[in-house]
Amino acid sequence: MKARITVTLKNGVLDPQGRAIANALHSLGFGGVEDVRQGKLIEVELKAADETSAKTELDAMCRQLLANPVIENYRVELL
Amino acid sequence: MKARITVTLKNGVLDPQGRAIANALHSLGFGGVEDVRQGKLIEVELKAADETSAKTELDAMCRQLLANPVIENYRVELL
Amino acid sequence: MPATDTSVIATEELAAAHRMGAEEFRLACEKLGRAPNLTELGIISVMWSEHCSYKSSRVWLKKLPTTGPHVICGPGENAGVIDIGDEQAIIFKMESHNHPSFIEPYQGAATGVGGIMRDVFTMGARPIALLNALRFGEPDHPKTRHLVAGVVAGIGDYGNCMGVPTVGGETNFDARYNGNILVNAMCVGLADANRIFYSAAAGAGNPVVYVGSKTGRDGIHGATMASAEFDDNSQEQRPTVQVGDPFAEKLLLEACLELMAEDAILAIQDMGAAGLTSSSVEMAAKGGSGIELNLDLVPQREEGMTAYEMMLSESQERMLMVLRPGSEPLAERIFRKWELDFAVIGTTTDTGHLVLRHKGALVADLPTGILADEAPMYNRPIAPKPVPAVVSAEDVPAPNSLGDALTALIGSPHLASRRWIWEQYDHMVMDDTVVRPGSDAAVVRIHGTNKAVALTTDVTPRYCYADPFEGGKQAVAETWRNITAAGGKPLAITDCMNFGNPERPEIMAEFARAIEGMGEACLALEYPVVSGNVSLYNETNGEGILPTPAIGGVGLIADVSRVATVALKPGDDIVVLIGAETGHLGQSLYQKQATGRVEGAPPPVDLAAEKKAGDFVRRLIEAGITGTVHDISDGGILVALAEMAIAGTRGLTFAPADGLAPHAAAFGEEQGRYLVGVSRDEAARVLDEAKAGSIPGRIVAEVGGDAIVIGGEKPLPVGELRRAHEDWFPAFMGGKR
Amino acid sequence: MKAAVIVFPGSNCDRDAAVTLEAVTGVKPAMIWHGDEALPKVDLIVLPGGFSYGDYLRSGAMAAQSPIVRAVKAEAERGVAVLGICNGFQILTETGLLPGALMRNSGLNFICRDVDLTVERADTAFTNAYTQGERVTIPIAHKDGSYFADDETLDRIEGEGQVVFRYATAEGGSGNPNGSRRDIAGLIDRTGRIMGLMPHPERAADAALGGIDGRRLFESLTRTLN
Ligand SMILES: Nc1ncnc2c1ncn2[C@@H]1O[C@H](COP(=O)(O)OP(=O)(O)O)[C@@H](O)[C@H]1O
Ligand SMILES: [Mg+2]
Repeated sequence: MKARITVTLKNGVLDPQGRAIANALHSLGFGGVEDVRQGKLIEVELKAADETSAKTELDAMCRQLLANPVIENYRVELL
Repeated sequence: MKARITVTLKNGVLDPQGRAIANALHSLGFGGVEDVRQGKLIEVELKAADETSAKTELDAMCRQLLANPVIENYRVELL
Repeated sequence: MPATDTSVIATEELAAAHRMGAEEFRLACEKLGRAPNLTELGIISVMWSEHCSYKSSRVWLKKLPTTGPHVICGPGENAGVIDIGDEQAIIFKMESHNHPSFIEPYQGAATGVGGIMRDVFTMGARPIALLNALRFGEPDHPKTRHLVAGVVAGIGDYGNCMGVPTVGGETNFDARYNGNILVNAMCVGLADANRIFYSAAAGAGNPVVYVGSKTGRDGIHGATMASAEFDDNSQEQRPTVQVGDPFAEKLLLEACLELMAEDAILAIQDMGAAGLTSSSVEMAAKGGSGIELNLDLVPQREEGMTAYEMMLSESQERMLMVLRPGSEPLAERIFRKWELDFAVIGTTTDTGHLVLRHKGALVADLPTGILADEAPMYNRPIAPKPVPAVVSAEDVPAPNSLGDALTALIGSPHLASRRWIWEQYDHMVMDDTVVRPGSDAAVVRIHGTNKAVALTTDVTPRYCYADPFEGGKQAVAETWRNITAAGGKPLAITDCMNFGNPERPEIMAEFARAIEGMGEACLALEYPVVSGNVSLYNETNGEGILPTPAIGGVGLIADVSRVATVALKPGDDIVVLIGAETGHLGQSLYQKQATGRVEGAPPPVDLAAEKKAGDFVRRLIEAGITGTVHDISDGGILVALAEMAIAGTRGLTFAPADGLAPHAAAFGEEQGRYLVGVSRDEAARVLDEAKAGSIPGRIVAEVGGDAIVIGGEKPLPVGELRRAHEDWFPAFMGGKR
Repeated sequence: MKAAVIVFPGSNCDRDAAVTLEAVTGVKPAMIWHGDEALPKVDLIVLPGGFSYGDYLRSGAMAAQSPIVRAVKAEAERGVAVLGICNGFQILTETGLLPGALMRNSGLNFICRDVDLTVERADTAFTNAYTQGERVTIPIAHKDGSYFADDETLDRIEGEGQVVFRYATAEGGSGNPNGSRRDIAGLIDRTGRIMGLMPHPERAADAALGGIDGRRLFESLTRTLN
């Protein structure tokens, strides 16, 4: 089974990377860019009995390691 | 308009971060994890006339800055 | 309509939610002549917090010696300032970021480094070195590895990006830090002695300027919950962790230094804890002026921020300045060049009040005196515990083999090489690092000169727990010793006082006694305290940390070609011990290894002997007689010898003292001692001179071969010892231990 | 020899490079701010180490797109020598002036330490004061120094003699610190005018700091470009 996990900064958390990318895009002439936020993408290849147990396991991985709940949100999608 | 850009390492390019995550997950007891690849997620808030021009512009951003074609692939989705 | 933060008048409950007791709340109302509104309560509560007011510690801190011929500015400013001659000054301070680093190790440690650097460059110095004193829980605690990884990466990434070398520090593991790690960061900067910038904003009518990054809702202190009750829009619980942006800080540093070269700044203060609140209050209170701010003009990262949020935000990489009127355009040009925010947000006044306006309304009006000098101060009860009796060497079991015990000690979490840590820190950038991490003190050359500073941080918390007075003395003395061992003349210290809950008399006693011990050492060694920081309430579930008064020392080296390092070098034939041998095993790492416990009184520090021995060793280095010196600390003589052998890849034969049990001679942790590598010819002369000065000394090892030879035991190849010493940390972090 | 050092916001080895250049050549280099319009006429342009524009996104990516680097490119096309150290090397690969890419170290951590290098080419403008095959010690300090190129590119650059420094992995060498493919530590372009390397030669040019093996790189340039 394949899953895609996206980890993003919570609203209000400073995102220096995102801001730097936005600035760089502006100076490259992409004036329409209003905001950029950078996050992480983690693709996991997983052996699991079924979708439900995969989801439970992926969720546990996020909470334990992949995301820091203090500043980050995460989302799990099975592909 | 909101777009989600995902930047992933090309096949054949070693991904030490992904491997480290996989190892960490194993040692946390997630034995079902077979492979992990890490990428970047870039969310862009964009002013654009329409979807086509947004796509063209986002594509240009990726080619010029957001992805390095030597090692990375990218994908653009409008949300 | 949701209640705004000014229409709400504070109550005892609301004060409690701001961690302000009923008594203090009553006092605040009384001083103010009315109940504060919510914004005002927020301001008062942070200014009266332990962190800002030092209310439990001030009565004790006052007892520390803070003056000396080379002190330009002692405690009370952003950092301490000392004179190093040639119209140059060193500005330095150490600060804790313990709690944030436990919650989010990477960002907590990173912003700790960012904060301490701002303290130093606020005063006009370019940071030239960073150090870090770290305490983690026991290695096999499930959180430890994750915390070590995050803290080290956070410190590294921030300092590395700033381009300031991280040259030293210390790292301990102990179960008592399982629930409360300590992350103490020290920054050392170089300034022109005639261009030091202070924070007192005297005079009225001067523009108050905000520079740096925008203000967001970062780290709004423990009161977040309270304020959220009054905010209908708060679906998501706001993060109380600050995120650092080292790139913004690098720009802020360069911009500030550029403006400081002009004659434009009257006063400047970084926004650290309690951001805009403490910076504006402190500037006004110190200058005897008032300050009026229009919060509409504060650069904001988020929409709809309230006055309360802006005043309490701990967004990073910001500064507040009072400029000479008319210099705003010049200043603005410089900050724009560096792509930083710049805004005139208010003026100084002669009212003695902090006055805040927001959206046309007066949102706070507080006399600064209430917030600063008149903040509560406590003389909390103390209950010292008895000092344990001295443990005799016979009561600590001897090992089967001294060599095996040595190998185990040197590969233990306590003594294993910290290379895994310091290789993640750029310790060479700026091209002045003469002695890199891994020796006693790091040595950093003063750019473009032949002078250098020697830098170190030290404290032995287990000694402090057993006897806070001796422990406090020992911490100061150990920094003095490490600087001396590098060839430096110790000049002054900064401290970071990490303790548990001061409301518990036994904890308060630890604090008080440690201060007394530190003070005694400072006086005897002519080594004043010029800056410092207090971190209390390091407790989880009623269990406090070991008392940890971390000391950061700075010394001066007049000639950078006359330094010493621990590595045995080609000309070294003999290792001479300077200092006495009594075989003190109480509180030693050997005792811990042999018995699983540390017990008894810690080794006492004889300050007069300390000074004599140190001054003697320093003269040997200055005279070029030796370039190989190592002080003896954790683990005793045999461990120190092994460290010299490993660093220099040379073997030696150890000669334990006559008349002592061999394990006590090898691993006793008596204080005030050094190992000096010299040629055979010099050895006799050095011993004669020591004798003439009535300083104990003897030959403790002959250098040669590629193993350590201990009596009749099987020789220990230096390569094997090195492996034991170097492997533990990477193996631990790799999950292999 | 007249040199210019480009200063980006976030550069932090600019002063170190300037100090070493002056010590070796006797001439103070021009310090060029990234916002400056034009480059002065010089013989050598140095892209120094550090974290240009914060090095967010990818190391060197933003600098590669900056106007000043476009100007550097133009100068390079006119034959001016360009030396990229650490972040400068990352910028040169990001601009495409040098092939390949520099990725996160295989151990993931930042590494600051002395490494041993083998001099693969001692016949370039940058390295003629060394001898072919010599082993030298120069510090590294980076997080993204793992050199990557696909096999075809690697074969080509090896074939054309573009590999100038390799991490010394053979007997006694300190080894490949970051997982770089084929142990590549430094590269030169086809014209022999543009060089990038991860190690910091400017940190190994003053005996008081431990070693001087990096000094000869600047001596080579002085010899060639004078
Ligand atoms: N967290 C750290 N950061 C940088 N250097 C460290 C750190 N911890 C230890 N070190 C370095 O490792 C060496 C040994 O540390 P330590 O045993 O505390 O020395 P000493 O006993 O001489 O005080 C010193 O050079 C010290 O600076
Ligand atoms: Mg020492």
